[in-house]
Amino acid sequence: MLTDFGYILLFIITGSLFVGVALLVAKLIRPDRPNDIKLMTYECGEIPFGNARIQFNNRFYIIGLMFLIFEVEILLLFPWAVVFKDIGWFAFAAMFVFVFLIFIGFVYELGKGELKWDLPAPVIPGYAEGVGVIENGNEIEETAAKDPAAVIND
Amino acid sequence: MVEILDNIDQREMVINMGPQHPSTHGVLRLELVLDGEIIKKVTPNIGYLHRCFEKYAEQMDDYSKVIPYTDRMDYVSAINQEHGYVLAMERLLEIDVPERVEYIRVIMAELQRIASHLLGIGAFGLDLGAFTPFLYCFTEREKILDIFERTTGARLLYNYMAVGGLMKDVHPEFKTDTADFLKTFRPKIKELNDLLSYNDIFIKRTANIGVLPKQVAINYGASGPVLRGSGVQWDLRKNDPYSIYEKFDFEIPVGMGEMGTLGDCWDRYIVRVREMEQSLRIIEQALDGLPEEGDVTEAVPKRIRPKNGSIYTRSESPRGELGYYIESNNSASPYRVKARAPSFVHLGMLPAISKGSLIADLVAIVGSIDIVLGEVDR
Amino acid sequence: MIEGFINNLPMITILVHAAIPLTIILVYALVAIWGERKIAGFIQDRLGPMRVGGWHGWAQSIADLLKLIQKEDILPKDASRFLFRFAPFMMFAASYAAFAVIPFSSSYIGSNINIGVFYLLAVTSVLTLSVIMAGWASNNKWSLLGGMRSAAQMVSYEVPTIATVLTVIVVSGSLNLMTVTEMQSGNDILGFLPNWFIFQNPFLIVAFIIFFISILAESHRVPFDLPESESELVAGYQTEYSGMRWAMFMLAEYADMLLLSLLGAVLFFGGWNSPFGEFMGGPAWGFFWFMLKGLLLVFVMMWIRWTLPRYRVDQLMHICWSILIPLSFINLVLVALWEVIFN
Amino acid sequence: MGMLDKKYHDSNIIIVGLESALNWARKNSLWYEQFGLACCAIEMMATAASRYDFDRFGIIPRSSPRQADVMIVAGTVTMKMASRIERLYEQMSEPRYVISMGSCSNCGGPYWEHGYHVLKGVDKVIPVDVYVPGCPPRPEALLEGFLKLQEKITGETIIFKKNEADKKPETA
Amino acid sequence: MKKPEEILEYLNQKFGEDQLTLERGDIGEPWILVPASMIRDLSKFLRDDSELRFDMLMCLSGLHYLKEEELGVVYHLHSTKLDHYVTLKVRVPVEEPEVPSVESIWKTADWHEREAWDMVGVVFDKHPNLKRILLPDDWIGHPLRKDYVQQEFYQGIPTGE
Repeated sequence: MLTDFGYILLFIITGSLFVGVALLVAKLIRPDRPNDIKLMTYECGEIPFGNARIQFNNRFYIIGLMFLIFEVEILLLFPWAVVFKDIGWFAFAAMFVFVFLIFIGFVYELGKGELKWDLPAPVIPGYAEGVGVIENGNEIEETAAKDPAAVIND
Repeated sequence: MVEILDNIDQREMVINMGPQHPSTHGVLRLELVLDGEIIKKVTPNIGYLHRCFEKYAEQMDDYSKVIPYTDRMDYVSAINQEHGYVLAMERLLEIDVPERVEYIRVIMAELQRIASHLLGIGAFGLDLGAFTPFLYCFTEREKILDIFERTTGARLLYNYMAVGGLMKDVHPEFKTDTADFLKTFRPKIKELNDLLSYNDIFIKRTANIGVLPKQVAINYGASGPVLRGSGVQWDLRKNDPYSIYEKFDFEIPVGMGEMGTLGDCWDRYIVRVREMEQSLRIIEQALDGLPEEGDVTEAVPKRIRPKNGSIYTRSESPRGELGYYIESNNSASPYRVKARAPSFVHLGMLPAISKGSLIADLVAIVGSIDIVLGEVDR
Repeated sequence: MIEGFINNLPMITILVHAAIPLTIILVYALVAIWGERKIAGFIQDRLGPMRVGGWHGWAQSIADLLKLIQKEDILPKDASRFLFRFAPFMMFAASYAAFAVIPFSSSYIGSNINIGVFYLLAVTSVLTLSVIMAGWASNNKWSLLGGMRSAAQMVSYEVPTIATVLTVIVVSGSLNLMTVTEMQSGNDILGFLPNWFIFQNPFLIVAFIIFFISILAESHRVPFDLPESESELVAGYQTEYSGMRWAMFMLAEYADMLLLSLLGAVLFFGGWNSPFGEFMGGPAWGFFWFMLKGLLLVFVMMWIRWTLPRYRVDQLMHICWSILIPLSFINLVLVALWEVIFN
Repeated sequence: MGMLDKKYHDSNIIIVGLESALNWARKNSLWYEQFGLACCAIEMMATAASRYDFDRFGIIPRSSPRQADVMIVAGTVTMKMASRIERLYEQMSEPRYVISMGSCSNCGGPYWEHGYHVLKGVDKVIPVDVYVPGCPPRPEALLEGFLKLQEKITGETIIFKKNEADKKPETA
Repeated sequence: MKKPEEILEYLNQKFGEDQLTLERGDIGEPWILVPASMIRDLSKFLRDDSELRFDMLMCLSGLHYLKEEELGVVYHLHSTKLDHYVTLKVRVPVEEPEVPSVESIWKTADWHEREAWDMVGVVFDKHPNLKRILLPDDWIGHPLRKDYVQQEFYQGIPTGE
């Protein structure tokens, strides 16, 4: 008597009900003796300093943007995929144009190097005769010259 | 720590890869300044396992009582630590040691080198997420520990060598046991290579990471597999031969930069794997040359009272050049014993070679320089 | 009292109807955790759990579960209280809601909605949210890093997953998982092969490989288990969780693994259709075949976990954005082309 | 205030049954905190490896103290490390146990005389349940320590007894 | 392959006769006694001179001589290219234990000098961050001094039995 989506709501309720019951039973049984050292955040045995909630920088924004483009693309392809069998060549041609356009944007994006995630720019220590080991500061400029996206512009 | 906090802008995070961390090979604290996941600055903090070895050496009332404490410095390769100290004392007192003792010492030292490398390689694989090679290496290592246990009675810290000889002779089936081990171990190295060394993900995670150029390695005083990984042909057993190492022929494997730039993590790793094969060759030749008779405790002096003077002797421990600087002032207890530990020097290099890498790379670099904290903090 | 019982009988059947997948997941989770430790033991030539409860330690996961109930549940002082508590709810509820559309056998499916696949993919993307919430809420640097990594990973790997699922929809022509399975019954490809989709179109084999790699990443399995990588981030986004709350994350992770394997079994290996056509066909046998295929995929995931090391974050993203996504779109075009030409 | 915090006066059949079940579960899934201090840590790893397999008893390593039940203090506890050990012990979730492995953490071991920086026994800082002698103790000794801890856990009760013996450390 | 005596003559030509003396104990190897002020430019010369090329500082250890009330620092140098060794020793009175730092010449000296400061109390000036490396920062005294008395409590934890 429940509609199909009613069952889905029922599933969601039973899922969270199960978690609720499990945690409730645990709450009844488990000991609960908080003290302030125990409630301190764990940081490998040290007292944590500085706050943990820093704003993560912009590489996430680029990934989010790229994800959005592809998600919308696939969203539009879903209805096409369902009826593809009945229409045939015309559907294939329409899809091909659509996917090809976005593919060009994607290839451009790949070329520009925007998707190079958290690329490490290791600073290799140099050695100069008569000076000894120099912490090679200008290494970062050299890598920047070669591949601008490689180094995160802070 | 406070000064770090003032001058970091909001986007950088200061994090403690602290004393309790799955991949710091013991109690080592690394203070990382991170931007996202890229490391801006690493400051190692040691001393969590400082067990006052040098103070103990000065308080002991006999030179040979220091030997159990040298075991506990680098507890993964205890025989090599004793070997270094005993060589220093014998050079100080100008004792020459019977042939059979030298051969037994070389065989035990090379077996211990294989066991120590097995642990180093296993832990390195574990840091990168490969759990199974760690257990395969431990299975092989247990076989070596069986041989040690039958000879010395202990699994990890032996107190087996004495100044001028050995505590006791080897057990009767020593030669057959070691020969069996050699036969079964050789194919295992090939299996380890297939599983880990030439695994594509492993190569991606270790090539071009933690690059240590040749000159920088020398200036930082690197030694052992870390120096050889950077392409320097330097092994104390060959270049400054002590004991009877010049009798055996073996090569020194050197990093060639096969998988990336010369001196990266993969080079240091593959030098250790190839070094195990060379140690097998040494043991084989030493087993053939082992003289049958000869009392191992004949040259052990009853009382050691060296006149005043000082000596610095170096030996090749699995982690690098292990040096003992001993100063004596003609009394029964040593005036000053300074142990130059290779891991202490290699950890000093960590900030220089890991700037600008990710946390995952830092874990690989710490694994590749293969430090033992007992030796770092002494 | 008895009348009350009779006229709300359908209510009981509905509740039982909704609880069947729950029992399947719980039994599967207990067996899978014990199985993973036995498989790990087998691969590393050691024994794995032996002592607990008799033969080969079969009661090991029950002991773990009962112990976790007794463990204290620490809520760190400067964690944000509501989000910290809500993350396990959301994670398990989302992955359990996705089980509604999985056709366990020809006679049982949670709810036979006609946009089954679409709904399932929508719900699994909620998992990403709950992992980020857990990472951010516990106000711990390690969990923040774990949460951020999982944000990047799960978001990026959804694109190839959905693209490969799309290739199957192109061949099947319907989103309803029950009809997708029914279309794969009978075996008349080359005479003996069951006409599962993986045999119907050669490019679907490529699609399955891409699909398998991306569900490895979606359910944080090695070599993509960066969010809770043991050796780098202590315990990733689960660092601050303890006791039963952490057990919920563990359960949700195993349930998610089973969910995506079952999805793979439905789309590529013909759900509850038996490989021998009508020979072992009935609904009961259907359930057996379906679980067998799902558990085989889960076994392969466990097998990979104990052999391969772990990727780094930027290599992970490189694989996804530079290899898997272009490949999956080209594969989509080729599958469509093949469909148009041949049938 | 969970059930495990309270002490019940009347020991009827339900309480005894539940208590033995809970003890059985706690006994059979002891997860130890994965961190080692010194040479004993190498022996702990050898026990976790294939020959002396910990996993047979349901003992697996957990890297975060929040999910660990047993803290194995494997190695020498120095002064600098003592405060960290105390904090790590405090941050473990409640039904927790400590196995002091090796004579260094039992009583300072070989470093008791002139070790100015060595803490003479970890029980000066945290309560210890089982002491495992040896330097380093053999893997079998550590397993024996775990069996002794399991015996101790089966003995724990939530029923109030007149002569309530508090946690008396046991030597393995 | 130079002997310590030849190295000493070579240095004497460069740095003048009276500065450096070669000393030898009853047993063991000889060492060159160097006045504290000269140590840095002597080391720079030892490293960069084409004849000597001492590019590796093997070990740097701090000592405390109770009878002579002096602190000693011993440098063991080695040349990987020309393969010869030399040992330098610097002795400074306990009251003002000032020794110039050689950290800028050999990078490995950074941690060795911090350890010498931590253990024996030799102050190396112009060292980038001369802090305790092995002991906690609020530890009292330098343990390897012969007259070191161990503190009873450290942060409330008894150091004795």
